[in-house]
Amino acid sequence: MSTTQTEKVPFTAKDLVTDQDVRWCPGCGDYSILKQVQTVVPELGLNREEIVFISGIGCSSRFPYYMETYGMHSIHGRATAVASGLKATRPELSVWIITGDGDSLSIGGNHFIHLLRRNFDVNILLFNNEIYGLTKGQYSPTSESGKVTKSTPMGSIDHPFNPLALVLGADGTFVARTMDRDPIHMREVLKRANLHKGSSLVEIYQNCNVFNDGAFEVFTDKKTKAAETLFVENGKPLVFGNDGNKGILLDGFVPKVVDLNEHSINDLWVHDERDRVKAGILTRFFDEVTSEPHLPRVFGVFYVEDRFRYEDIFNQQIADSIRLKGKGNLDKLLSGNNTWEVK
Amino acid sequence: MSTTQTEKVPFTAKDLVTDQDVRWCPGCGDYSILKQVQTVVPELGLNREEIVFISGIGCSSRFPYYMETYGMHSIHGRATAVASGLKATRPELSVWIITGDGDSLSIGGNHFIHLLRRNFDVNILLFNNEIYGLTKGQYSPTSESGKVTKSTPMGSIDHPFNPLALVLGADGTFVARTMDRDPIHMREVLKRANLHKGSSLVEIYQNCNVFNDGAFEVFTDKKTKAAETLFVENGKPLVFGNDGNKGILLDGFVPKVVDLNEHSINDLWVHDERDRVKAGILTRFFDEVTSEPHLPRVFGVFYVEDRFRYEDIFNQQIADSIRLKGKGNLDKLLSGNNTWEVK
Amino acid sequence: MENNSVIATEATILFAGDSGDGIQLTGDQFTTTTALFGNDVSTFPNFPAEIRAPQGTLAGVSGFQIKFGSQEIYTPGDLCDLLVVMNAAALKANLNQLKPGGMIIANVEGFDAKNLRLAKFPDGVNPLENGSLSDFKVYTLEVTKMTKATLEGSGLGTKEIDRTKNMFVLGYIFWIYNRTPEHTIKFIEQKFAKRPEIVEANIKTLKAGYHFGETSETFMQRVQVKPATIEPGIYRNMTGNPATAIGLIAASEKSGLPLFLGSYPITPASDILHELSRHKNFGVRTFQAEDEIAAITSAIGAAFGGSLAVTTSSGPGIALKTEAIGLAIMLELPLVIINVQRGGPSTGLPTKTEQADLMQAVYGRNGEAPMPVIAAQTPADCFFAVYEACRIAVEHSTPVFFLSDGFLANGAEPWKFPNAADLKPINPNFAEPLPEGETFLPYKRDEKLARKWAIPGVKGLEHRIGGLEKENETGSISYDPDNHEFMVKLRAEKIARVADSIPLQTIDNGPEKGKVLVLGWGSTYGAIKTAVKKAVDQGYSVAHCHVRYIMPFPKNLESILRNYDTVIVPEMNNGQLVKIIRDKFLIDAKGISKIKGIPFTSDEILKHIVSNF
Amino acid sequence: MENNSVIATEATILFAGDSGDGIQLTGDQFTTTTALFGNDVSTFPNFPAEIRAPQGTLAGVSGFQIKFGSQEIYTPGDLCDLLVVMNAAALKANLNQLKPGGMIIANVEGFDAKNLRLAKFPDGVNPLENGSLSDFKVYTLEVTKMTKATLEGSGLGTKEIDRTKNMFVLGYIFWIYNRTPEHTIKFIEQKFAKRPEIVEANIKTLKAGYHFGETSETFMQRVQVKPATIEPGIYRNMTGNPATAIGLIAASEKSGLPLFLGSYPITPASDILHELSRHKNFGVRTFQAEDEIAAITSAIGAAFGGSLAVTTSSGPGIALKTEAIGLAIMLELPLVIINVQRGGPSTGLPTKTEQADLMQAVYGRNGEAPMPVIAAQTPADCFFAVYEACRIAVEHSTPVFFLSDGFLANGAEPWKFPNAADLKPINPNFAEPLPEGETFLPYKRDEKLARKWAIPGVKGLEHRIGGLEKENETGSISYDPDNHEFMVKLRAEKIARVADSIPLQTIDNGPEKGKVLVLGWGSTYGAIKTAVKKAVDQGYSVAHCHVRYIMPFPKNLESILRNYDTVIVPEMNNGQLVKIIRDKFLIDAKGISKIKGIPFTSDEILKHIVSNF
Ligand SMILES: Cc1ncc(C[n+]2csc(CCOP(=O)(O)OP(=O)(O)O)c2C)c(N)n1
Ligand SMILES: Cc1ncc(C[n+]2csc(CCOP(=O)(O)OP(=O)(O)O)c2C)c(N)n1
Ligand code: SF4
Ligand code: SF4
Ligand SMILES: [Mg+2]
Ligand SMILES: [Mg+2]
Repeated sequence: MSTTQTEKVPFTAKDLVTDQDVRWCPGCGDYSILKQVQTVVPELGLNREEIVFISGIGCSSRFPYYMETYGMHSIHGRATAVASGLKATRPELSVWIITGDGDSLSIGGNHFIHLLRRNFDVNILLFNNEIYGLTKGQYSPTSESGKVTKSTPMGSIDHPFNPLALVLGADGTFVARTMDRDPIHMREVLKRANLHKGSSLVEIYQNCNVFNDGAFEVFTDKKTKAAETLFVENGKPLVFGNDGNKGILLDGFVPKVVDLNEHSINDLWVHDERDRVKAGILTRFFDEVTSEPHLPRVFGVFYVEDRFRYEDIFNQQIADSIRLKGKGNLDKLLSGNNTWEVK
Repeated sequence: MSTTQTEKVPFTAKDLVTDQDVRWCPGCGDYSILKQVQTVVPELGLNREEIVFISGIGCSSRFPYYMETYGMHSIHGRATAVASGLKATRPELSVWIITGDGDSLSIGGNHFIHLLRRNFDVNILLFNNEIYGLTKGQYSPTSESGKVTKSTPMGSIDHPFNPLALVLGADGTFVARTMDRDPIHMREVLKRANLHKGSSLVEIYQNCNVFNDGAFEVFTDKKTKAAETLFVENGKPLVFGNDGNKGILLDGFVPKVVDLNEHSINDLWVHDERDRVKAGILTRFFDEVTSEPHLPRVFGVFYVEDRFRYEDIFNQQIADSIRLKGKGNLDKLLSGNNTWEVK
Repeated sequence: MENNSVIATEATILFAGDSGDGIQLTGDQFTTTTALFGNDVSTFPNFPAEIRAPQGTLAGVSGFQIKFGSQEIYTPGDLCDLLVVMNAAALKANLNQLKPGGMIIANVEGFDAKNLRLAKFPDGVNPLENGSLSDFKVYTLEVTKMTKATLEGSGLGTKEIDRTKNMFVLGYIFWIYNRTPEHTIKFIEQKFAKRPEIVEANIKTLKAGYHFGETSETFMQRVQVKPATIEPGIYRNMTGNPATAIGLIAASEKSGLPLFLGSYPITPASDILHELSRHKNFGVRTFQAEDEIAAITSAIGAAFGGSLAVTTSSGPGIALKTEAIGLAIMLELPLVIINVQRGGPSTGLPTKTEQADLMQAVYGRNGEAPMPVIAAQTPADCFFAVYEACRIAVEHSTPVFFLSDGFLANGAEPWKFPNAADLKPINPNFAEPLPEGETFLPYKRDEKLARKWAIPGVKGLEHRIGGLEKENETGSISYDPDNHEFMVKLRAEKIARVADSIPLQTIDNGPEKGKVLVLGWGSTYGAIKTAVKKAVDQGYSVAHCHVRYIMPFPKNLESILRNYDTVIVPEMNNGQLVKIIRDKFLIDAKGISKIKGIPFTSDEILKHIVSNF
Repeated sequence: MENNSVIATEATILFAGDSGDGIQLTGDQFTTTTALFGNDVSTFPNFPAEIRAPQGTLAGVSGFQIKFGSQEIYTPGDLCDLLVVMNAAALKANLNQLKPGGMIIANVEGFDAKNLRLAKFPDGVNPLENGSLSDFKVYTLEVTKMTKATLEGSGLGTKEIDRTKNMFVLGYIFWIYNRTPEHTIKFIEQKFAKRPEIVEANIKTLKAGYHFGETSETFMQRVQVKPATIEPGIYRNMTGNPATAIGLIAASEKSGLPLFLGSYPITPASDILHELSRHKNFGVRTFQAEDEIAAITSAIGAAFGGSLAVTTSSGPGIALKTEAIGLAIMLELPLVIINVQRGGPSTGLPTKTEQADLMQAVYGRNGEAPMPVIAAQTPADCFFAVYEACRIAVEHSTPVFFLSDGFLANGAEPWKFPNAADLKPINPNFAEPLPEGETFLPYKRDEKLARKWAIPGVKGLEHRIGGLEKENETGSISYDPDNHEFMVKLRAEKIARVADSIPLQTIDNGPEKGKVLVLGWGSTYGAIKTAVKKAVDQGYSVAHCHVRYIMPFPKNLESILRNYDTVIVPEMNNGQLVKIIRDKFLIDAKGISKIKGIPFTSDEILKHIVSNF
């Protein structure tokens, strides 16, 4: 059965809408993500049938049902492993993994880090709402410690993961962060993720307005966004703040917020997507907003690295083996090298 | 049943030997580790009955059978989780986790990173032989890519984990490396690990002389050891090489090997165990020994951080709750707040 | 008042509306009020599967069923007499739960064009108007309008006013069933103590609903259900999941063992974790693990350390624990594994109930890995059943499966709770320090074949355990062929001997010998009990036997089964207990299946009983 | 030569020594030689549990058993006629495998003080000298000394000389059984082609052993086992795990589906991974996953993408796959799950064999989750059985369990391998692109109730699947109660209909009606077959029926069972198939258990048969 389709048939965001009612809570940040993905996907030069969305379990993981492509709503935490098997065997497909902070970092943590080190060419959209949404509000591995939830009436005890630091520690090759409330930025980041030849991890801050409302409000609210967020771009100095009045410079290995009225923009740290050490420092911009002075939260593409993709060598070995040994002959395999005849 | 024992009864390494025959292959690096642990443990000021060794499955995980303490040989990959439950409920015990590179980084990767972020006060000895020993020689998540093993006749495809980088990414609070063939160093590192109040991760390079012989030979062999290894000590400059003729300095964020005949020792990078960024750079000293010039492999304590321990707050909440609400009264719990009488 | 009322021995109401309509609270209030009045009562909520599905949609419908009576009530699960619906979707989703000729009270404002569209009625079709409900008695109310009118000038915003509209309905239903709103008034006063304007508004609306009944000229037939003759005593309302949580705490207190729960959230088991996490002053330690494997293995670690260790989950989560359960069996440590069953297979129907994990509990592990299996039969019985699970785990040094299900977990009933002092003692089997020079034998056994619990910290009992086959008594690793067979049989015999410490099976209802025996387990208890009572009343030779201990069975179960010509086994699965019975006793027991995510009604079972005559 | 020999119809030799002694190679060479000579033969290696336990210890003993005959041989598992031991530990560990009156050939140098101590004989006790072996015929050899003498002046070091000593023994055994060393000489020449001095040394030692027999004045009784009348054809020797691997490749080739294996190493299944990874030129893709869950879920991903997807494991690893198997059942994708069973429970006895995972395969999942279960019965049969598993998975759109065990995995037998062209076709059930405007219904079914396989890349077949309950045909999420029951029964019926595509059950041996039926499954085949043959020869009314298809059973199984007064079911577990039989057919079948990590001998089964008369 041949499934390769070379001719490209354009389609629109509307063609990606399925016949299923979208069943997230009204106001959920997931709606915006769905919208941006449906907007971006038609622009990627793919045919609809070449695209597969694979998710685990969680509110976020309902996503594939709303995309008129191939899709699988698998089991909790395993989307990454399912996608690995699919991408390994069908490298020509465009594979997208949809996962939540619980799905990918709690139960699915192991497959997540293994996928990253193997560098399958997939796009992972990690909907981080810092809560378990579907099970109605327990803390997640990204919830801040001390958080009071259904399962932690006296506050959670867990020190949370820093997801992007973990991704770098697992040798991820594309590391980015965006937010549900900034559609333009999200679309840009999604496009970059898709271009990257390897595992692209996009953490998306997503508001769960029912169980963790406002978790990212300081970053998304117009009133505070400029002062609390830093949007990095490759080759550009780290400038942020109202009217871009602030910047970040490196004092040795320590990032410092400076006032651009007092400091020259030329002294600032210039973002270099290829520098893993500096990307590591950016992932650690996690100050409490209440402390003064404090570092802004970083958005954009932190880090990009070129590394061989698992599926390329996986399939290359097959080709090499056929070249070296000839295409397998079943009768020869059945007989083996040591036979005898009984007459 | 009271189990607290305050009076300390001294014991010796010999008291730690069990009646079980040690069943590793003759020549296996595991023997040296057992020896060093049996040597160090009596020096820690603990009673034997306060000590618990918990392992998963693998050659290395046979370890608890050879320690005359409490112990559990659990299931593959889960020693970290078993230990979490034990330490959470019995914080006064000294809990040691014995695990292999497959046990902790392959099947057990998730519990491993979660234990680290929670920072239970346990000591994890990761016997890294870069192979699956017990199942007779398949590549592991730390095997170099391209490795030919039973399951990878054309070479493995996986890009390996950098275990210590992963540990830092998971917010580990004590990160160290030592080797089977350097007993003195191993004992020092083990003692430091034991002192740390939090999860202490000690990666031990361990030779599997049957399935991966010589994997660490350049680091352990007297002929090459000095030139290929760097033993870091807090506050000391990074010096290594035959007669300490070489050093490492930082050129911006990039480590460089320099000849101390040409450079002053004062220019060298001075090790600071409390600097996570620099510790991160040290974990990335992973050059091929064949490339020239190349960085040496690092041994010693890379990083130490003080952070609250899970079990402390876990048990504090119990105490706080009793203080606030009074010790639970079962009859009150049974009746609840809304009762009625039927006469 | 009662003069206008018909007298009924029981009544069933189903409240249904949007998840935002306050249906659960309405149901709870009616339940407590009628229980305080003296009725026996049984309830079951029906949550929407979606977190918060869009308003007005079928997916967003929330329901609460209550059955109450002047006689004993065993199940909320039958068809209802009165269906109260706040919108069109609620009607559509629940009409099949209404008895023929039953009554519908509908909020007409929930049947406007938008709501009808959301409920997927065809364009222009309004069921309240097109005669499709002619088999039922339909009453309509303009709830929103009347609530607004009631609170005019209260100074509250539209949203806040809207939120009180369930009180109007509740008041009206109180009037119909001759119940006073007093208890609810007290409840409102407590709940909103900090916002007096909200207290006032709610009480006003509640009373308005009640008075609407009195003053309006509806031809509504009021109903009176007299107090039941219930065993005297002090009662509380009890839901299955909290009952399970409290049962665990009670076992912890009575055994003197600190309670440890390792759990990962999953519907419908999460509430046990939530409940237990609120009782830290009992020394309860709850650990929300990274997954189900860590949940159970952390519990195994805690058990090794001397805690009463428990893990809770459902469906897919229980499946993930399979390997570690095997380890616990080999370690012979006490451990309680709680499965609040839901619809399967795979993710299945997470919010629906089912009993399809029995074979998994009994047989679903690699190797010969027997363990006790205990099933609760009513919401409050979760307390006793899980208490027994703990007792067996601790005293017989074994992991124990405790089976509940979604129906028990969320269903509720009045409970004549016990005194702490009256609970069976639980005696941990601790190993004592040995005389100098003696070697500790970790796998030496007592007469129950249980091994001793030697916990770290005790001098002289240092020992190692693990998942490899062990030598008898010493617990050392052994590959000896005869030892393996010996140990497999020993572990099996140990579980078989649990039968010595459990009560003999009794007949719940009906003759000791007869034509038909209805054999049940788990949450079908109420429906079977009701059905068998009816059948016995109608003169059929039928009895009801309900097994709580499934592995091992009570010793006399076989002789009981042999006292009847026919054994039928209703289960909310495709036939599981029936397989075990047939295998064990070679009795031609017949299964009755209902696999719909919803409980049997007693009439369904009654029909099956009767078909055997 | 033959003149001095007794003629035997069969003979069983057990070679045993230290893992470093080259026992496996010795066994392999004897096997091939005697198979080439024309005997039927069956072999089984017995590896030490430890990686490389210290030399000379009991834990380090490695064994290789071979049974060969001039009649058909079905099992290597019986007691042996000749026990060849290289050291004291080998004797101690294997003496219970020797027939009363059997022969022992012992290397005396392996019985020095050190070796005796390592084998844990009491101080001063040497079994060769203390008369404890008086029930057996004991012959001693000084193997090391004679090997050294043979290679004096060869220029080889002591270590290298020592490594050839197994050749001396092999040569001697060839002489005893009247086999020529030719084949082995060729083998040595090939294997060490690059080191002529080693070739020469080995051949010299081999011949020395042979000539030692001829020239020495031992009173050794030589034995001649004549060629068997075997079905004519071309044969090869076949071991279970490679047979499984090759069966999978054959299914891939015949179906046109690329093979994907997701696996995590585990004893005794790893060799299937190893073998498959060597056949990349068949397009075989092997993925060593991070754990068993990733192994099976990656296979599910590959199945979704159109591969013939397989996952292999054992014991604890299979347990971990439980949740994902449920998903595969819900997705209704083809998937083959291979369980090479080992001793349990938990980690159990990793290197020993057992059949104790049958109930788990049939019932061990949450929810109603039926799937086909197929069991291989001999090493070579692994090929056909796994091929069938693939066919059923692909054509019936379902995951399938394939059960092998440690005994089959490592056992070997001559195999008259098939031609590729003669293998049953396997027809994937691909969905074809639809005419413009038609909607694809992913859960629409064919007459087998299989759904179509719509793989990504095909335009117009875009669809979503998942683990939640699905609406019939559309596959959309459905919480509808009636739909759920319908789907549960539909999935069950789909599996039941597999019975339409499998062969009817046959009687392997014995009368079609009679007194006793021995019903077996899996690797007990050879032992039962041998036992029943003997019993029939002795005039007993007994037959042998061996089920390969356990879920569903062949349609005529029940009627076969009813043709006998008694059904006995020997299993290497505590009674599992027997439970299913009793439940399904209400036949009072009796289990016979052996749970020792080692196979039944035919005599053990024969005794049970006879005890029924
Ligand atoms: C094996 C298993 N364990 C637990 C669950 C219950 N469960 C479903 S989703 C979820 C967590 C959801 O959190 P997240 O991944 O952050 O997704 P969100 O709902 O927040 O988008 C849990 C615990 C399950 N479905 N399967
Ligand atoms: C659930 C499960 N899967 C697989 C195995 C088989 N197994 C045992 S140890 C092991 C890997 C051992 O490697 P490592 O952890 O590096 O330990 P080493 O033997 O090298 O010390 C594997 C795959 C098992 N016992 N249990
Ligand atoms: S619970 Fe939270 S994450 Fe889930 S759908 Fe609702 S708002 Fe979104
Ligand atoms: S296989 Fe390797 S790691 Fe295992 S005991 Fe032998 S030498 Fe050590
Ligand atoms: Mg979340
Ligand atoms: Mg290893």
